[in-house]
Amino acid sequence: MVAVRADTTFSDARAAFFAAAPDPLDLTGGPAVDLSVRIGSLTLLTPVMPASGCFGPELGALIPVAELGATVTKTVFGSARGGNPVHRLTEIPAGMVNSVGIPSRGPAGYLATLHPRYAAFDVPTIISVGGHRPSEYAPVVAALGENGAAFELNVSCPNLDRNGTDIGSDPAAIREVVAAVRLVTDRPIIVKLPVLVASIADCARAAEEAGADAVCVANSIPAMPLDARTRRPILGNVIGGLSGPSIKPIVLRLVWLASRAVQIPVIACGGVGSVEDALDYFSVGASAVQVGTASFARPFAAVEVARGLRQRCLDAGVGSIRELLELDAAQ
Amino acid sequence: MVAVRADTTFSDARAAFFAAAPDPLDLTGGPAVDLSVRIGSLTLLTPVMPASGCFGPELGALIPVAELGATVTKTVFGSARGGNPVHRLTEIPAGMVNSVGIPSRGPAGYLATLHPRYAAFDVPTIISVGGHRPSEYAPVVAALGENGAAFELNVSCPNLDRNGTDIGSDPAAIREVVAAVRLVTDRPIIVKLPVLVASIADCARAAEEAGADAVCVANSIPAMPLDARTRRPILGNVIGGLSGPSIKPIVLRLVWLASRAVQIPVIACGGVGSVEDALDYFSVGASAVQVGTASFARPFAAVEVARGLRQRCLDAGVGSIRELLELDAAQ
Amino acid sequence: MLVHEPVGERYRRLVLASGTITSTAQAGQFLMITVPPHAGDRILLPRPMAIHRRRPATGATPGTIELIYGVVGRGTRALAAVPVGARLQVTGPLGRGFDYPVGTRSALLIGRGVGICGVMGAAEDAAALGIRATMVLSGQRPDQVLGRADCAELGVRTIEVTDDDGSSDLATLAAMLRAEFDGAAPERTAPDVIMVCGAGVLARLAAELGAHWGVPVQASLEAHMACGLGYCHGCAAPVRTDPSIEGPLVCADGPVFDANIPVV
Amino acid sequence: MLVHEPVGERYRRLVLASGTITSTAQAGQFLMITVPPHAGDRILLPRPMAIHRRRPATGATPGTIELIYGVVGRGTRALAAVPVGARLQVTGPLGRGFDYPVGTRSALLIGRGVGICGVMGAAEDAAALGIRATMVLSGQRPDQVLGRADCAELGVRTIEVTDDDGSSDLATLAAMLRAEFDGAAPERTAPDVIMVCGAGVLARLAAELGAHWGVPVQASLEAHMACGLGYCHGCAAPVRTDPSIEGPLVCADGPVFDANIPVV
Ligand SMILES: Cc1cc2nc3c(=O)[nH]c(=O)nc-3n(C[C@H](O)[C@H](O)[C@H](O)COP(=O)(O)OP(=O)(O)OC[C@H]3O[C@@H](n4cnc5c(N)ncnc54)[C@H](O)[C@@H]3O)c2cc1C
Ligand SMILES: Cc1cc2nc3c(=O)[nH]c(=O)nc-3n(C[C@H](O)[C@H](O)[C@H](O)COP(=O)(O)OP(=O)(O)OC[C@H]3O[C@@H](n4cnc5c(N)ncnc54)[C@H](O)[C@@H]3O)c2cc1C
Ligand SMILES: Cc1cc2nc3c(=O)[nH]c(=O)nc-3n(C[C@H](O)[C@H](O)[C@H](O)COP(=O)(O)O)c2cc1C
Ligand SMILES: Cc1cc2nc3c(=O)[nH]c(=O)nc-3n(C[C@H](O)[C@H](O)[C@H](O)COP(=O)(O)O)c2cc1C
Ligand code: FES
Ligand code: FES
Repeated sequence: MVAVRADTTFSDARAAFFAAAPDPLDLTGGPAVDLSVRIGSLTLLTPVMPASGCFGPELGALIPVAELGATVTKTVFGSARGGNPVHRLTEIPAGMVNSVGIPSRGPAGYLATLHPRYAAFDVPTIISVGGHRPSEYAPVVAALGENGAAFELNVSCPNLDRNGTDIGSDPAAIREVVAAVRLVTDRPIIVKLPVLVASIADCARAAEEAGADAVCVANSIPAMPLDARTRRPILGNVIGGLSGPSIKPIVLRLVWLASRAVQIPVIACGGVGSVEDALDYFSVGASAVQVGTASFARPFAAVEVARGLRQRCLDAGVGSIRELLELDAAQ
Repeated sequence: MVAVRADTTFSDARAAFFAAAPDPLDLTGGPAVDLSVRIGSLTLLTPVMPASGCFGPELGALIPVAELGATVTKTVFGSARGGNPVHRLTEIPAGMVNSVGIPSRGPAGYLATLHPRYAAFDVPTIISVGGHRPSEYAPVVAALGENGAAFELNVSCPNLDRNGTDIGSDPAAIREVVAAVRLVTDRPIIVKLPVLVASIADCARAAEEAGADAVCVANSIPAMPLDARTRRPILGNVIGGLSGPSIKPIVLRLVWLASRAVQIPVIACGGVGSVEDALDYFSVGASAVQVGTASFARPFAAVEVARGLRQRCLDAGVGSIRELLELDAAQ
Repeated sequence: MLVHEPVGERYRRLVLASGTITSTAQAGQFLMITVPPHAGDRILLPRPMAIHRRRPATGATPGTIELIYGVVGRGTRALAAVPVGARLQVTGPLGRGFDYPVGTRSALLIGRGVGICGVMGAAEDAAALGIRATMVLSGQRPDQVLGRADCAELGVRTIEVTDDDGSSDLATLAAMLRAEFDGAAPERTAPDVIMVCGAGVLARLAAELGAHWGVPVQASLEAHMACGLGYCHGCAAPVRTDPSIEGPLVCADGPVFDANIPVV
Repeated sequence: MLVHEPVGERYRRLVLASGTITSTAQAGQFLMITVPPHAGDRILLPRPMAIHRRRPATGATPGTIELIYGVVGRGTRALAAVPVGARLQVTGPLGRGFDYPVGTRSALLIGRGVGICGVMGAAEDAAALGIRATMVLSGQRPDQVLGRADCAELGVRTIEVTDDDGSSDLATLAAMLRAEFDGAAPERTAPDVIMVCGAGVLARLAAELGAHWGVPVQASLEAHMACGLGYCHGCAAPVRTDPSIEGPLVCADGPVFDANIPVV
């Protein structure tokens, strides 16, 4: 038994960088650049935000969070969960695999301990919500009430009503989740879809038809890393989610298909670490991007992407990302 | 218009290697090693074979095909197909993406031109069969008759009866395909499943219940590589299948799940290039492996895997791969 | 990066100039080191490393920190290729370190291999606070025992044990330490606190000795990490807890824990 | 690998010892080169490269083949790092090469950039067969024009054109070649065959000239390749064909095709 010290956590003030922060953006002169994007009734000033689980209020001590379009919380479940056994993550070539298992203190715990720290940032808080059955989402959203500027429904969770296949791989279950959540909130609803689905178009359409304001494509890809020496699973949970650069070509296709299938905005998530990655996703139809794995090695990554998009527009003398892409395509 | 020269093809005799071929196996002494594996009524002497589309009779001039458990043909469709526009393939870090599109001359064309060259090898020919609708498979298998030692049903094909989602992502469609094929052949049936499915267990069980003798897990993963400079799709078909080392952690999980879901053998396919890769798959439940992408750079790859498995058993003084893995696990 | 040199066959010493970290870091805290891309191989996750030594600024010489790490996998191999003079992105100091209970007069410190770096800060503090510290340096072979020179510099007494001569064997070591500290002379009585870093068995040894002498034990634990800041929840401590409640995180609640027997 | 050296800023020359390939390779054939892993980066697909020169064995000196390649992407970058003396795995010679029609007395060869390597074998054959060959060497800048020394060694007349002075411009070049070969003197009459390797526009130029003079054109085409042997079906030639019938494969049916106007 370990006697853990009282409820202290990491003290933000202690964090410091050796490396100089990227230079602030030169905003003198040039045309007005408008990078804003609408997710239902919510307007984000820039189409760049963190990916769920890859951001925490602790980062406020390191990076200018206000330069992001929004923050996105780690997924909140209805009941308290402890998370998975160790190891919970590892790195493989061009990717990481995590089986954190989404520890959660439930909505009350989130509101008491974490939300105040999110609310202190000058950007909207998108609260990620999870569930083990389609019926579990709406109560969580209702309990979070007006605290979320928007809700991202993480449907990459095994559906215990349907022998454990992901809720998000079943268009009917997606419809059920979104319709129920729509009844308890006026705030924008984003549905975050999994990769392993028979038809991403069908899943995105199910979300749109049931009243979602955006889809996020996609989550990490289930994978099973083995220890090269012992041939045993590295992760305590055996299986984890693969994220990072190696999933980008797979997710690019999904974003392309989803954005042809629905009218609502598609938020791309998968291997974004640079402006180039973001522009690749915009060029296949995304309206915004989320930065996940890249933030661990470079906490500035998301801010760099946001600044870089603006700088590219300024350099090209255009006012929006659409114009930037049109210019590129014309060349 | 190009006037293509008459129907000549590559002359095998011209192929030559700079590099010395791997040393032949030392078979003197030691216990009898039995690597054989049964796929229904068919016994393969070694559990290593090429992946469909990554082998051709042309390789007979380069490698000792007889050391493989079987050959596997490129997928044969019922009607002639021309294949996709250029570019049809490209390489990205840790993977290749191909959109060959499965050109095919139909069963008659296959039997007339290709099959005699396969039949000349001293190992069973597994004929891969495709279709655009569940109903299209059985006629092809019937037309190929006794020529296939076994049939591998490539169900990673868009189902034109069901608005283009893959046949193999729909357990009902898998059942329909397998049941129909079962009626026209007594030869072993292998169902080759796609990666992007809601539940690989459900798909594998559907194949087993409908009478398949094995499942092959899995095919390449649909992806969309973009040109880094122009941001345009590299492939003429926009989308292609990602294969090679980067898909292995994803496919390992699928093989693990599939082999827990069914009694029939699971053939692993995805990123196998070495004995280590093969043993990883065996350790999560595979009964055999297929070697695809690795053969392009190293035509000897599959033979090396087969020889390496035998050598490992000899070195460890055991008679089978199961014993080898038990020994490893005990350490 | 001021120094980057091999230490024996398996380790590398890294000295970084950083006034801030040197002046604020507590004993037992760690850094997250972003590994620069190395010949086409991109390392995605930063690597956690203990702060082995803090050398404050003196006059014009800037403050430095010293790390020692083992080259074990892709990340540390790529790190080992970074040339002296390069700028390294480092986040820290992070985590909760070792803390001498008020009134501590003597301490037993225990480390093995690179784990010695995790507890060296406590030796520095002991020297500064006038605490009588004894440090057990364990390793496979004598040439793999780190920290000898550091302890000499700090005036900390050392007990070296190795696998080679069997002295690092758990039972042998336990018996030796009991014999050492079960005496009557002031310098032979039980230490006031035990601080340990290293493999699970060493932590268990420390816990046993702590129970035997009735003194507190502080143990530094390891876990795979992504963020190092407490938000990714990847670094669960290897301890058993109620499955519906999240257990402690090594990066934010540790790496140093007040421990009796950490259940691995 | 006997020689591996830079040629100008963008190219590298590679000389391999191989009796077999040297003695059997036909003009215009190619090799598939397996690129060894380079500092953690594994290249999965072999890279197709034209055989620039075949130098048969003489006495004790073994036969060699020479390639020239441009460093353009991951694969050629990794290849450029292979040291002299290393063994390279190479499959070939592959494909259908250039073939002088019976009775050919004169030939016009056209290449641009590394495409010059694709057609250099035809210059070697011309020299050996006593065919009067003229070779157009096109490039961006004079220092990027390959094959000058090779043609001099083979006694093949060259016409150099570059983007720098505008002489490589398609219309300019077409006019120049017509002027050159529309004459009456034997060495000023139309060639008996045109052989071309390079970008689509050059092939179109060759087709136009071929139609103008009424002589056959052989064009070497490129495609992304995986197997090089005809079984992966990845290297469809960039030509329009009936969508239900597979068109020609560059590796097995080419790379050299009898062409009028290849529709790219
Ligand atoms: C708080 C703390 C302090 C540490 N201090 C030191 C030190 O001073 N000197 C030293 O040599 N090592 C130290 N380590 C261990 C060091 O972080 C690992 O050796 C290193 O991460 C291995 O990376 P790799 O890529 O070379 O190994 P790989 O095995 O290739 O790494 C694969 C993945 O597993 C993780 N991993 C592997 N081993 C460990 C480990 N032991 N601890 C944490 N993560 C691991 C890696 O970070 C990576 O994500 C410390 C670890 C922690 C948690
Ligand atoms: C028959 C034939 C003969 C050739 N001879 C020569 C030669 O003598 N000298 C020379 O410099 N180049 C030659 N090439 C082109 C050469 O193969 C490419 O430049 C090379 O493959 C680029 O690889 P990369 O990884 O550096 O480029 P990348 O662009 O990173 O390659 C990505 C992928 O595209 C393929 N690819 C990219 N460009 C080409 C291309 N032009 N042709 C074929 N595949 C391509 C690569 O093989 C790889 O699969 C020849 C091509 C063919 C088909
Ligand atoms: C450590 C870690 C924790 C994550 N936690 C969550 C989570 O709680 N909820 C969720 O929807 N996605 C979670 N994800 C998935 C990410 O939000 C993202 O979808 C995925 O990592 C792909 O993006 P990336 O390639 O940019 O990392 C997590 C990812 C990582 C790496
Ligand atoms: C060029 C190429 C062509 C392929 N053609 C087929 C095919 O015709 N039928 C099929 O079922 N799979 C085909 N595949 C998929 C492979 O059989 C295999 O499932 C996939 O490449 C994953 O294995 P790997 O990582 O070992 O390459 C093809 C793959 C490649 C690279
Ligand atoms: S490493 Fe992220 S929470 Fe500890
Ligand atoms: S490269 Fe494989 S068929 Fe031509």
